[in-house]
Amino acid sequence: MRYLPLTPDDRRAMLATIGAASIDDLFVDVPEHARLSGPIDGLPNHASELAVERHMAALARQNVAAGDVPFFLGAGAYRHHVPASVDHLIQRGEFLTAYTPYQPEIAQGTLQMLFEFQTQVARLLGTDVANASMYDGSTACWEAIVMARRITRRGKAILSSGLHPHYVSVARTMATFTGDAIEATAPCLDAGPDTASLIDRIDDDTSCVVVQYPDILGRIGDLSDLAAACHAKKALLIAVVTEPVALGALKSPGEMDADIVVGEGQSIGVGLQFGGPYVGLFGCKQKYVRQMPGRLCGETVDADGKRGFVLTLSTREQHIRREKATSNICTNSGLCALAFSIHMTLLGEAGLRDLAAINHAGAVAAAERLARVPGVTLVNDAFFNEFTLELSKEARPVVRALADRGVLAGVSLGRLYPNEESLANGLVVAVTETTTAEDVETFATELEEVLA
Amino acid sequence: MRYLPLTPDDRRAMLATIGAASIDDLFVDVPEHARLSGPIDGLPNHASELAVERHMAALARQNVAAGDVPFFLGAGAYRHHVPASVDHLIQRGEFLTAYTPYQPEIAQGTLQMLFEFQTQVARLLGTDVANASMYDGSTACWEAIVMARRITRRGKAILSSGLHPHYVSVARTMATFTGDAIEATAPCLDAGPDTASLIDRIDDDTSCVVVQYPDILGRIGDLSDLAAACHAKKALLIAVVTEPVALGALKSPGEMDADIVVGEGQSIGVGLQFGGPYVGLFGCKQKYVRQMPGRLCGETVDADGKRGFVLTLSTREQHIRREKATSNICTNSGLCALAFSIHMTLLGEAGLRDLAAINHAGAVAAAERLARVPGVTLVNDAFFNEFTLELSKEARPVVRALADRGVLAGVSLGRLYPNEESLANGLVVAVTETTTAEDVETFATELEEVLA
Amino acid sequence: LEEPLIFEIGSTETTGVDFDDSGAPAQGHKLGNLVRTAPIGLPGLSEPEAVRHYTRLSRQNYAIDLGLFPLGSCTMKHNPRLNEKVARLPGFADIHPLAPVDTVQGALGVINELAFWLIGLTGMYGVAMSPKAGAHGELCGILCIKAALEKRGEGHRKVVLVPESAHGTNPATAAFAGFTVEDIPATAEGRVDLAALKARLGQDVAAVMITNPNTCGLFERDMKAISDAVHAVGGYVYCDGANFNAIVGRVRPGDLGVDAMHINLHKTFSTPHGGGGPGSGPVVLSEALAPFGPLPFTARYEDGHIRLIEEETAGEDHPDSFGRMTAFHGQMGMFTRALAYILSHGADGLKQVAEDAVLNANYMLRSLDDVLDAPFGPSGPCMHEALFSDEGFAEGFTTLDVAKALIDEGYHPMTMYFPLVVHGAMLVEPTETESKAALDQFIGALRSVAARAKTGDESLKTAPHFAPRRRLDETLAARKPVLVWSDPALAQAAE
Amino acid sequence: LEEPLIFEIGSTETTGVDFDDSGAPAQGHKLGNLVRTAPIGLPGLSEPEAVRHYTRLSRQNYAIDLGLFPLGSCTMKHNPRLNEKVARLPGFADIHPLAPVDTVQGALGVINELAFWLIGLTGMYGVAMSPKAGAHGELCGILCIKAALEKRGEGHRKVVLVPESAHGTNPATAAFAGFTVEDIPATAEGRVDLAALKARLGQDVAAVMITNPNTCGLFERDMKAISDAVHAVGGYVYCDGANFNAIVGRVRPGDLGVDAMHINLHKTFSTPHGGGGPGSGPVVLSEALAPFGPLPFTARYEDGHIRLIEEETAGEDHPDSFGRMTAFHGQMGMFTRALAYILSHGADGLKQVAEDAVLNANYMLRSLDDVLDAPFGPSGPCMHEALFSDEGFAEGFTTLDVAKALIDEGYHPMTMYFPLVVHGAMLVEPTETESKAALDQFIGALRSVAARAKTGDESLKTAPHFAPRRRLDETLAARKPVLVWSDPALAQAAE
Repeated sequence: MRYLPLTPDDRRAMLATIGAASIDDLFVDVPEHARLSGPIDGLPNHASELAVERHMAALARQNVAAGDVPFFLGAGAYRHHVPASVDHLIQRGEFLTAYTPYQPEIAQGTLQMLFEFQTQVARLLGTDVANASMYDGSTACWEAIVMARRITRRGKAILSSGLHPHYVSVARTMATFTGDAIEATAPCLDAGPDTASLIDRIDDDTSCVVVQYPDILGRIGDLSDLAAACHAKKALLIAVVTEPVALGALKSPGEMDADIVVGEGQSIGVGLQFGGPYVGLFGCKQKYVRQMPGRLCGETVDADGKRGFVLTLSTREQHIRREKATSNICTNSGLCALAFSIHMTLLGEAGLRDLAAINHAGAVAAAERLARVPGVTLVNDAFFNEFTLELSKEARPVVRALADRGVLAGVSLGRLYPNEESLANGLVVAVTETTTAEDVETFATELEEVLA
Repeated sequence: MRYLPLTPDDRRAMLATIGAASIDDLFVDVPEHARLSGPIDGLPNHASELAVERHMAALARQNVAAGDVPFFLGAGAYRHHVPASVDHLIQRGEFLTAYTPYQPEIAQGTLQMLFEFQTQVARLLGTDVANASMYDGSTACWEAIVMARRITRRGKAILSSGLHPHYVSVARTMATFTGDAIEATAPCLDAGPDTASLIDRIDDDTSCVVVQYPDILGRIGDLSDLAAACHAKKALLIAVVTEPVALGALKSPGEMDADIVVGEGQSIGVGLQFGGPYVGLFGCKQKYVRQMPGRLCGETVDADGKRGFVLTLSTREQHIRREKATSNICTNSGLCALAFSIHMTLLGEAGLRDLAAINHAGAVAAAERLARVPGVTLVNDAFFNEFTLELSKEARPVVRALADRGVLAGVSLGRLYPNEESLANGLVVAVTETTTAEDVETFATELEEVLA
Repeated sequence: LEEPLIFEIGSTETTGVDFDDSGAPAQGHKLGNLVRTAPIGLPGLSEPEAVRHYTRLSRQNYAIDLGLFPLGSCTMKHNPRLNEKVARLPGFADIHPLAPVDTVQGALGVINELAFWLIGLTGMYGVAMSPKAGAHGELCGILCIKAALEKRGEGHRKVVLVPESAHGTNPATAAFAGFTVEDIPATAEGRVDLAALKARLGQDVAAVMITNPNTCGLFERDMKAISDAVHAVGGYVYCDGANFNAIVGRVRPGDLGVDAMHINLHKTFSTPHGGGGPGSGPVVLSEALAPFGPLPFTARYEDGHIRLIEEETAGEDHPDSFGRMTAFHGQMGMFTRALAYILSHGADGLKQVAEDAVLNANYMLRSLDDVLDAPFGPSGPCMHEALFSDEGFAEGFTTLDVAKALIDEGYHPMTMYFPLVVHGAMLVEPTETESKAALDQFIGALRSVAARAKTGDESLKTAPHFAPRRRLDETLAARKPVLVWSDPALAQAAE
Repeated sequence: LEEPLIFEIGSTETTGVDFDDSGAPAQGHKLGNLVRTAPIGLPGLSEPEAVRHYTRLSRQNYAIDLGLFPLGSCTMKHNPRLNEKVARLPGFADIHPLAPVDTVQGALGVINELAFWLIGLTGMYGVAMSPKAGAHGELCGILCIKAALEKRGEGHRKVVLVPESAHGTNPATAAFAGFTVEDIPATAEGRVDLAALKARLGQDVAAVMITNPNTCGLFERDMKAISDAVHAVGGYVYCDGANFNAIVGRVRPGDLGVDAMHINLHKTFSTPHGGGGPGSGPVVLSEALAPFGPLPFTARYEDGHIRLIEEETAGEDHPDSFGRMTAFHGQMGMFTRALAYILSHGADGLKQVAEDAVLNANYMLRSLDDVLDAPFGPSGPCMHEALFSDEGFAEGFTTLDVAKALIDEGYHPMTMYFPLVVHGAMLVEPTETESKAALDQFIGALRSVAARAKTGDESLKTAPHFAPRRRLDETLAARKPVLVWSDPALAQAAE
């Protein structure tokens, strides 16, 4: 067995040292009725690397890889080009096969990277501080709501109708059990976000307002007034960014005085991966740092006075606090954070701005082209790299028909909001630097035929 | 430009330090007429990683990857499964981006690996010593002929008709310039190799006999009598192994008293790669070690008495000896040698024997199945994982017809020996652990149709 | 050589990524009045500089690829490279979670096939695949229990019983879900006190959460009796599956009456730790709890086609689901790796995994129990990890000193001060992927350090001496947290 | 920690590779009487052990990924990871050299496209792609010259002129091909002495071999005059292209009258060195020499289809070819990498490559020429490498001492004792992929070591002190070569 180094001779010698007659003797504490004598029935035995690779490759071939077709899906997960060096570096055994850096003397590589990551994230989001990453954007969003409750000691969260419905769903699920009140509605196909309505609804019971930027329909709105309205009622503004590339072109939520900014970092370095693993970004104002969930890496010095890094403020965490912890989380998304950080370092500010500019320009061109297709109306006033089209037909079957024609055309609002008739004709379309002009033209041509 | 760290500011500051007004000042020694002012006409400018990857991937897709079809090509390059860990390890920057280990204090990783490689190769080939690798099997073969000339001070090499025709061609080419005599003929479709004929032809002018084992038609013959006959005339026996996996099942040439054994190591760890880079194996008897070409790694001690490794006997090499060097070679195939060594370490003796047994069993089964196709005759008496079929039709168009049907059916002798009418119907078929029973059945079925 | 921070070597004008000029036509924007004007402060490096920076950083880490990593309860085993390779196939790595279901049948096939194995290996009824990590899986299991209780109209059950040796996540999870946590005491030999448990059971108990094998490295002999007793009073049994690797292929938790158990794919099925995640924590469920599992959910229909159950179809196929725990399908990238690992081993190989893990741990226990106190050693064999205490160390010498001294011997330390039930606990888990030679070398090192702790060798107190850093001041870090870099020049100017 | 040899830790019974049982039916063999019976002696390791062994070994190497690698004439530049990725696409990595030509059009396309660039960048007429490395390429070029001479009936020309500063491969190659090698002297400023060369030219001269830029890091100003003079007497000009990276995109050797030049793809086009190969040495040829280039040869036909010229078609399309130099098409894996590198840079980027390489070298030269003797410094700017000598070191202190002391400063040493024309030569080539900050740090280190060499700091003589090994005894290794491992137990028993 290629992963098991012990030889039969080793096993015999070790049993002798232990003083056991057989392996079974070591499982003596397992009650008779629960012991299985042979391998479990119905499950196959071991296989060669060649056979496993063949099997997995056959499964992989049953999927349509985004790179093989014109591809326009977004809605919370974006296809970007990740430099080859990112994947090379994260596969170095010293990163890939290291544990959580609980022994900082021999984990400075991971720790320094996390410190750099935290700084990059805080600067990108416009917050004072950031943590060492969360599972993904949706769980980060929920943790932010819980954090707002801890800070404000209030139990009602108002969620923008532009917040990703899966994020809303996660919040609802969790709130069912914790007893929080979650106010959320489905969006309307308006040209702009629901800022005014949110401002109207903030009251003295409100712990936080959660707003996505750009929102699920790709719309973008100024958060400054909303922040002021929240603060007037002593509620927090939580901003959610599902496309961090947007912040290369747009003002950051932190600049507009959001208290907590969370995000899905998948766009930078991580890739699509059918939804995971991704990397949750989490930043907030300095004054709330001790209420943050998740791991934090901090700077310190060693016994010789040299700069070094450690995990810190772990008294918030479950392995110390047990039932009094700020969260039950005990992993971050370390390797994805590394991928994010390397990609961001390769981009740098200049590269991120260029990347954002190319995404936006491509989206503008695509929106204009698609809006010329008969039966298609562009919903958005403003957008970054994603926009919503209203079609003359229900969008779900259109998406399926286009998939049959080899175009992955976007995300239908019918899939995201199955019970909202008014959204059934909506289609969310994302355009990135990986989208070519030919892709857009193919999409437009095929769409015209399908809508005809 | 992503690979160039200097910024415009850096360049200005550095020119100032140098005392030059512009970059052009540094190219002052280039005569005016040879200076190009702008980028070269007709050549495109730089491209993004995304664009380059797309372009290369489009080219790659124009090729039929062996793994995607039933595949039976061999004739000097074999498709084997290489464990994923091999490719992972050779990509570690410390191996991939290191130079030739001329500074042994900071190159022990490469040097110890080469020492291990040499030992593995010597044991596999059955020789006393081995070098740190050559370009490939064909150049190793030629270097062995030159080495035999140096040792015997004779100028005639007798090449078996079973030696790979490309190896013969390389030897002929080089001999044209060096003045050696090369005796070589094309093979006949006999059941066994040409040992007896070779023995007859050895004379007092013969520097060496070169014999391939198994030979180009997959035939295998005992080398002991041939070695004795060579030694009786004070000539050397050079054995060539193009499929090292065979030595997991077959006696080694060294055991049968060959003086020099060379080989193509591509089967172990390296992969097909359209013919290169590959890795030449080169072993010989201890008494000829100082006449060996190529790099050698040797054991020694450091100033503290610790075991260490260095490149040694470099007084044979061109950078010291200039025109008196044993060869003009100044690279080995280091990274391929590493891949070979890692794969061989993963196999170990037990794994290599199993691998050889599986290859052989698969080939036996395939030969029996294919020989049942009407119009097909098996040429070989004995073989390892490769055998020759005589078809009822010319093989080249058959191979093309089968390729059109999605079967890469083997190497036609007509391609290897375009001028030998008698071989035109010959087809060399290789079977490895990557060949499935379904592949063989598909091949047989399609072959039957094409021959009908 | 010290490696500077990217903020100290990079510049906001430098980039390691090029774009094609054609990509950015100079036309009007659609960003409204939100165009970013202020600088962001993100330094860039060219590719050569970046590769060097991260390569150098990596070399300051210890890792499984460098040596034995005896962290008890963390299960640092070899990460096969095949798994990394298959996870990167474009058909897995480059597909969107919201792609039309017909275009991702292979991905759903992976989820389904892994689910088949997890159910088969645990003898359970169903599995929730989407939890993002072990702790998230615990939450999933507890939420299933809560949903089941509410469906039964027994939402009043508010107590979750947790053994004192449990992972800290167990009480944290229960508390997060609104339960009251009560401890269950342990017996002298390190197991749950069945009598005490039974005495506490009643109509207010929602569940017990038990780790089996437990955090002392022992199998809970009375597991079935515990389950029966809990079920008898209407409660559910949550099993923390962190240590499933010790029994995989040999014991099915379903046979012991477990209702829910999360499986850390990295521990039992070898997905890489990655310096702290990403994890993946699927939760196997009993027939009683399966209907409440979260969305999305996959099921194979009779025609072999795999269908994804999301909100729109849940009402029909999965009406009692408690809802979504995360945005998408879970850790797909970990599923492909875990499946490749499982297929590589098969049922026979996984059984061997458990056996070798237990054999290695017992070998460690018996090779060291003459120099280190093994509090539960007399109780019999351990499972996959060996527990020692600081009993017998010289005055003032601690488990921490032993741990830091091991660094100087070239090893990552074992888990320290956990479980809490043992003073100065040292929990050593070699895993099945260590050779006997590697174990012997580690045993030699630990014996030598233990001897120094017993004789009071002062040099232990200042270890490590040969690591990239000496002992780090964690108090300073926590007292005045510096979590982001700020330019010292700017900071100085501001003063 | 010392890493043992695989022979010391592996066993012939252990394997890190599994096979499927179905693969090996127990039937009769067809191996005649040649079944291997004797043991081979190949140790195996499980995958975890193997990964650890090679990972640990790798960490004893210095590499470009770890720091500046200032080896003059070796051109250690950054190796982009994109190139590694594309070379591994199955469409390139998993195709057979003898596959039907219609099934490998993309591979032939790569060869053709790279050939197009090499011809365009050098201003030459044709290119032989198959040479396996630079030295093999030299041989190819010289064989073309020999073939051309023989075709002209001038096989009597037996002299090849080589400057004394040439790479050792140049005379070795010429000698191997049966020529007599004669030195050409250098001028005081480090270039070929044109007058002396002209004086030696005659009807016996087959060719001159010149490295340009030369091994002193200087451009041969008189290159065109040399070519004209050689051509005037009926000889050919071979240019060693090892240093083409200094002028790529700015100067075309074809414009200077060169007839043949090999290009080390790893030096100019960044394919990885890999600890000593594989290399790749395509040879660009003038119109006069192209007809003699080796097989296989590729050509694009007017319909865009690329055809491979092998033995069977050479008579028609390439009748004067001197034949095959290697079994297959050359280093395809290096072609894909080099092409990706070339396309990434483009004509503008490659020009920048040359400029930055030259700028970095001159910056190095002028930042160090106050502490190190730069024999040709006064002649003007250098090209891509800066040459220093040991002039001014304290009595008994050598270039070797400086080199070994640089190891303790965290650097790989520069090239030592080459070129031979300068006493105690130190040839420093930073390449274009180093940042100014990296150069400044290295300059600081070298300044400090140079100062110690001048003052005679004895600690230099025993450097390195902080490397994995101290100075190694090379004499011992050569006197009694131990090239393979033998079991000390067996060796002792045999005595």
